[in-house]
Amino acid sequence: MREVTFAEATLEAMREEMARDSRVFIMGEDIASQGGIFGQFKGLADQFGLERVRDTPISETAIVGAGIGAALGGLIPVIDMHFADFLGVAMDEVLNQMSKIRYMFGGQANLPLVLRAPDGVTRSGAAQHSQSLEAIFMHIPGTKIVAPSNAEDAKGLLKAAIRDPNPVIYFEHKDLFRRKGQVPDGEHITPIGKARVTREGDSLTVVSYSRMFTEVEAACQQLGDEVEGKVELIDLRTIVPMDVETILASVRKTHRLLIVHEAVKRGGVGAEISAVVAEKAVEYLDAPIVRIGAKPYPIPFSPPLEREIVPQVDEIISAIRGLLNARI
Amino acid sequence: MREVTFAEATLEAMREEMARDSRVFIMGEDIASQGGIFGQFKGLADQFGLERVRDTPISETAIVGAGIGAALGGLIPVIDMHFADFLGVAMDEVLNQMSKIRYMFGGQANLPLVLRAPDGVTRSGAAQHSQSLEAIFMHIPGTKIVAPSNAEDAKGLLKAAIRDPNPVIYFEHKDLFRRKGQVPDGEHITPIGKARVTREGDSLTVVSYSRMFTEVEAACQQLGDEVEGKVELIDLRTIVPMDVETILASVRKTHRLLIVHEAVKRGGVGAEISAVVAEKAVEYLDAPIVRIGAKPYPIPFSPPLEREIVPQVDEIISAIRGLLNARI
Amino acid sequence: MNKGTLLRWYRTMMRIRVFEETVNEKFLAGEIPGFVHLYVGQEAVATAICDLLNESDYITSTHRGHGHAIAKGADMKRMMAELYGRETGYCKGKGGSMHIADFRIGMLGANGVVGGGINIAVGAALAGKLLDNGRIAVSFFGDGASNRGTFHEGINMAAIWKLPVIFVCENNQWSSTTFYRNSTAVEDIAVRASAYGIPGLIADGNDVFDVYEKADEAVKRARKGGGPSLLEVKTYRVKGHFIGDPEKYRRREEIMEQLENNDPIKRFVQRVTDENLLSSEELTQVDQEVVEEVKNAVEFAQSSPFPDSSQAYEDLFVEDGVQ
Amino acid sequence: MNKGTLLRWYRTMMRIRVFEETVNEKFLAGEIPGFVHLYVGQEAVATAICDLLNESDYITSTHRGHGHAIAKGADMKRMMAELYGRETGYCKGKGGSMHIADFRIGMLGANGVVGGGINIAVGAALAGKLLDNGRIAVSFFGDGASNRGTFHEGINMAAIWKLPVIFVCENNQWSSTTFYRNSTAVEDIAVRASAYGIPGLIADGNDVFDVYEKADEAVKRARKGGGPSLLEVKTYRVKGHFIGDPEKYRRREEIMEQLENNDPIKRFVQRVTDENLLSSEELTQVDQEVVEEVKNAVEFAQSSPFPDSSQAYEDLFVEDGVQ
Ligand SMILES: Cc1ncc(C[n+]2csc(CCOP(=O)(O)OP(=O)(O)O)c2C)c(N)n1
Ligand SMILES: Cc1ncc(C[n+]2csc(CCOP(=O)(O)OP(=O)(O)O)c2C)c(N)n1
Ligand SMILES: [Mg+2]
Ligand SMILES: [Mg+2]
Repeated sequence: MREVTFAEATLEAMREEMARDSRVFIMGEDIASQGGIFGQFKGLADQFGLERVRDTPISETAIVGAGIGAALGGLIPVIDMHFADFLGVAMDEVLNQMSKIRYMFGGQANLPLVLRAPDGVTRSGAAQHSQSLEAIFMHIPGTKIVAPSNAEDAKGLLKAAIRDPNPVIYFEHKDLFRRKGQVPDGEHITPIGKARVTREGDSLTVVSYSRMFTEVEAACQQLGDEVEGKVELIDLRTIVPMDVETILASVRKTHRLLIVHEAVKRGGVGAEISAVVAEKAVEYLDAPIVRIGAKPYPIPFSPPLEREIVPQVDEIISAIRGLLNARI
Repeated sequence: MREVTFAEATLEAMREEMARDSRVFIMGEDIASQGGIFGQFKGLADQFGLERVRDTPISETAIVGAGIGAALGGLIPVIDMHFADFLGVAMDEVLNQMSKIRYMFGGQANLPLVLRAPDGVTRSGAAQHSQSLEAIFMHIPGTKIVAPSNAEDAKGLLKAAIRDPNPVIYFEHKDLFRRKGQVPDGEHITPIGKARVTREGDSLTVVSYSRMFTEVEAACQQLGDEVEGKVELIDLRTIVPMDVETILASVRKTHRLLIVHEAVKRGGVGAEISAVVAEKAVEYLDAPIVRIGAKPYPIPFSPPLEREIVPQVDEIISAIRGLLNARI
Repeated sequence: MNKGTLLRWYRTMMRIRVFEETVNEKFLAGEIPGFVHLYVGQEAVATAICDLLNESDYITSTHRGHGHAIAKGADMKRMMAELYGRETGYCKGKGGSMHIADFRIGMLGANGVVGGGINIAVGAALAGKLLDNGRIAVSFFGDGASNRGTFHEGINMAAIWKLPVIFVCENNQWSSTTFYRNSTAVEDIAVRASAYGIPGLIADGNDVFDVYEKADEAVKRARKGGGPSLLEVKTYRVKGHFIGDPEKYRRREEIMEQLENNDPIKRFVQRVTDENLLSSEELTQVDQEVVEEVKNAVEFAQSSPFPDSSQAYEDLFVEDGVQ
Repeated sequence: MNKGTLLRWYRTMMRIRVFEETVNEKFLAGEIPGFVHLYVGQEAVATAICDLLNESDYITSTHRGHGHAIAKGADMKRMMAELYGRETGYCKGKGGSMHIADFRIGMLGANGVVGGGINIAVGAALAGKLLDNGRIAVSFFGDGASNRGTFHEGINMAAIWKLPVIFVCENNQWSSTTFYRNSTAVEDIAVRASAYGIPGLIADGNDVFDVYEKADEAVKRARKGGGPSLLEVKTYRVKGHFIGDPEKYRRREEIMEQLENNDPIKRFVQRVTDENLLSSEELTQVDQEVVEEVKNAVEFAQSSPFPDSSQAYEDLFVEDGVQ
């Protein structure tokens, strides 16, 4: 094990995969000369050259469209979206091409392609630079979606995504890049589609992912004995395909469910998780299913407003307390 | 009351609103000379001229972007997206401009604008011409969303949308355009945000909207006495803001809930409805909450495949039967 | 041009024409579902350009894609079966007319999104360049598509990267109900090439010889690393936008004039006959073979089974069963 | 140019310069959150162009929008307060640097999406035309933005509809870390005008006189119904892309050269001094007033309260409380 930042962990993944397979290349805006806004591409251009680490024009439809074509032509493109917010610019390419090509052409071609999308709230980025949009893509059949919460999975899931023969959107939270974590030595892959239970308990299941998972951990730490042995904490890691079994097994044991994500609560991933449980395990529930997510407003700029809209540790703490005491 | 088609009902709304307010204009591809693919613009150009009924280039980002600018400049644009599937082309304009402008500029400007988006399955349109995408937009704060199921609401909601000082996405199901229905004489407005209970019952609440609502009605008709007085049927009509009160009141009475939409079940509007109920009324539930929606695949072309992916009346019938007998 | 080439061109044009006329008929007879856009009148374009390509080269196409697929070498049987929604079709019935693809011959798909194929071709050309496998790419698209952002972004990117791709704008003067001059700010779409510092060529799209000559330049340039070209071919859409189009937006005479004096096949026949390049027996033999081929394709489609509903759950991801 | 005009230009340029240098300082002191992009070195562009506009005319701006807002007549106090995230700011703290707008003076907003403002200007111009209120629109955007699809779609649409809009491409040679010739396929972005059959003009963006002259042509054309123009102004971004940019991608000398020989304010002072158009006393007085004004703006911002958390739930829809 070594301690590295989340950004470095993604760099290790890129370096290893680019060295292993010459078809892997990366393109995006401003990634080559300065190593990316979050340092997540540092040194890649020096090591692999400007043909395989390509700076693009500000042309997101061309970047994603060409990524699709490149994948069909035999390459394995990794595409940096700069900010997840700009996925909207290339939405048609994601919605109508990338996610549909394999199916609508009857399985004729594979489309190995990774979209890296730095998302979430950091440094008061305001409405157009702070969004978490995974729920939008969860609703579109044909794309896998992952969202690591720590350096180890950042590396493991990025490697898994690059090796996956299908399109994968890799959401990496901007505020996690500089955080440090242990990463296993040697080859390390986190399987897509497997959640991780990081804390066992018998009274409340908490499902989260990405940065919010670290906030839930912080809440549990603060709650200490109050939650020890009671809260079972699941880091979802993959949004699509979702590890429904792990969630259901936990809820059948704990009888209570809290879901926490940074994305807007309305229509978020939490709604889907809640609905799956209400469909498959409603009889086990001893309390309402509670969701925590951003309130349905654009992310405001000013810190006190942003804190109001985006979930905070306090809100998680009181939801956990409330649920541990709830009974229907 | 008069019997008109759904398409004619929207035409009445356009004619009345354009006559009432000279700021209202409409733009989109191929709407002027032939009256639109579904006849939904017939005669508008003759009546109001080509300045107010504008054919555009195939430039969805410009159409929606300019619509936003026109609204800020004092007009009330109604924009035809041709097919809802092409909302992806203008996604950045919807996601990052239209939905955020009022809030992120601190309420300085109103943005009265209607996006008309013909959606859903019809005539084997296949993967890129058959989608129902309302859930994607429900997750984006800042836009109202409506989806009428019949001629009366088609007219009433379109008029309400045009008069609303906020952006509204108006999803009109392609397969409904030619269907006939009664429309009240004189001024008729359907308020945004109000669901309609069309059938009362004490044992099962069914929530649906758009074309699928008519399929649920067909299912109830086929079930006849089996559901009489038992099934309470709600036509949601507005997706955002959602009439949660009507749904909750009904579920508190019936103790069972079925949600039916044509959009993909995963991450669909049904997930949000289910999650709201599991959060606010879980203690009333006597059965699992069941959702019916498209399976998570692109819509395939061939009729037998399309029927398999998109919900059918049979599936609704057996879900209703199953739920009426279910108990936890 | 030698006789072999001329006969090949004629055969390809006739294969497209007869295929399309047959599709028209079968659609109107209710045998073919979906939205169908015919390539009739534009046969010379796909024919000449695809004749310059190797099987391993790439093309991307549009909603009006049958002609491109046929010219690139697709199997008519599997095309027709796809139109009929049968499991023997190219996409096992999942695609239909707007989504025919044949990846083994570099046909990367028709596309229901106008301008949606342009950047896929750019990417395929990038792959050709990075893998250094000599493959080039051609993107076919319409005059209407030249107003989409994907056109601008894709050509700029291909230009700065000097990618081996040819952008073929088939200016058939209409995009659906809209005359191109009402939606496109320039008379010659080829002038848009100057916005990217690349050659802009114009060809008479109803003259297979002229298309071949101009495309040859662009193909040669692409193959020797000279980067992309924009080739505008002036042609005309003689059929409605889709089968069933009431066509209230244009005068009947405009179409008749084109049918009479500018049909690409008529013009070809005239020329090869006038110049004694091909005999009428040779042409007639091709006609007969093509009619037979299309008839067989229809029979193949009609006698093929519809996919089983369980097949709806296949082909999403490489691993079956994952959703 | 009369003295009043020259003094006005000087004041506007200085107001932008001092505002931006102060923002830089306050950002580095940790008082301003968010991502901030400075307009230093490009002051002549916004100054000259907005001087040709009426208050009721529209502009749309970019992530680098402070200069445009100031030149259009925005109140520095409310701008600074917005940067500080205070409730007295233009957007009540909801926007920050990248989202300053002042709708009462036609400033339709900075924009965090590159190329996101272009079509908003097109639409505002359409409104001006349909409402026949004489208003025109100007869209400011960068060299990088000229590679976005919105540029292409918007200009084409404005051209066919002959809308009163001016597309001002501020070619400051860099888009973030990328030299514009590495991302933009042409040397002169103005040539792209030919793709839309509209005039393409080039101005020396660091010469307020030249920008004014070229923009005047475009504005006159727009006002008399002649339709849009594309005006490329050649300038240079002397600061980092954002405050805090390590700037590893370009040579220090390149910047120094610009600062020394091509600063728009220096060049203006040189000229008006050389030609005896303004005295150094007159200039100094402006300097003092501007410094005072910016100081007041900072004090206003610093002493303004942060918004109350309850305000987070206001301003989404016209009716409060609806979500
Ligand atoms: C992005 C998008 N917008 C609109 C449409 C609807 N549509 C289909 S074909 C067409 C006209 C296309 O015109 P052109 O590009 O000239 O091709 P042609 O039909 O003439 O071959 C339109 C508007 C679409 N499929 N995709
Ligand atoms: C659609 C989109 N893509 C990428 C970005 C990230 N980004 C912000 S500014 C910028 C460079 C813009 O360059 P240019 O248009 O030349 O403007 P300048 O910064 O030089 O004023 C980039 C890539 C963005 N904000 N929006
Ligand atoms: Mg056309
Ligand atoms: Mg720039």
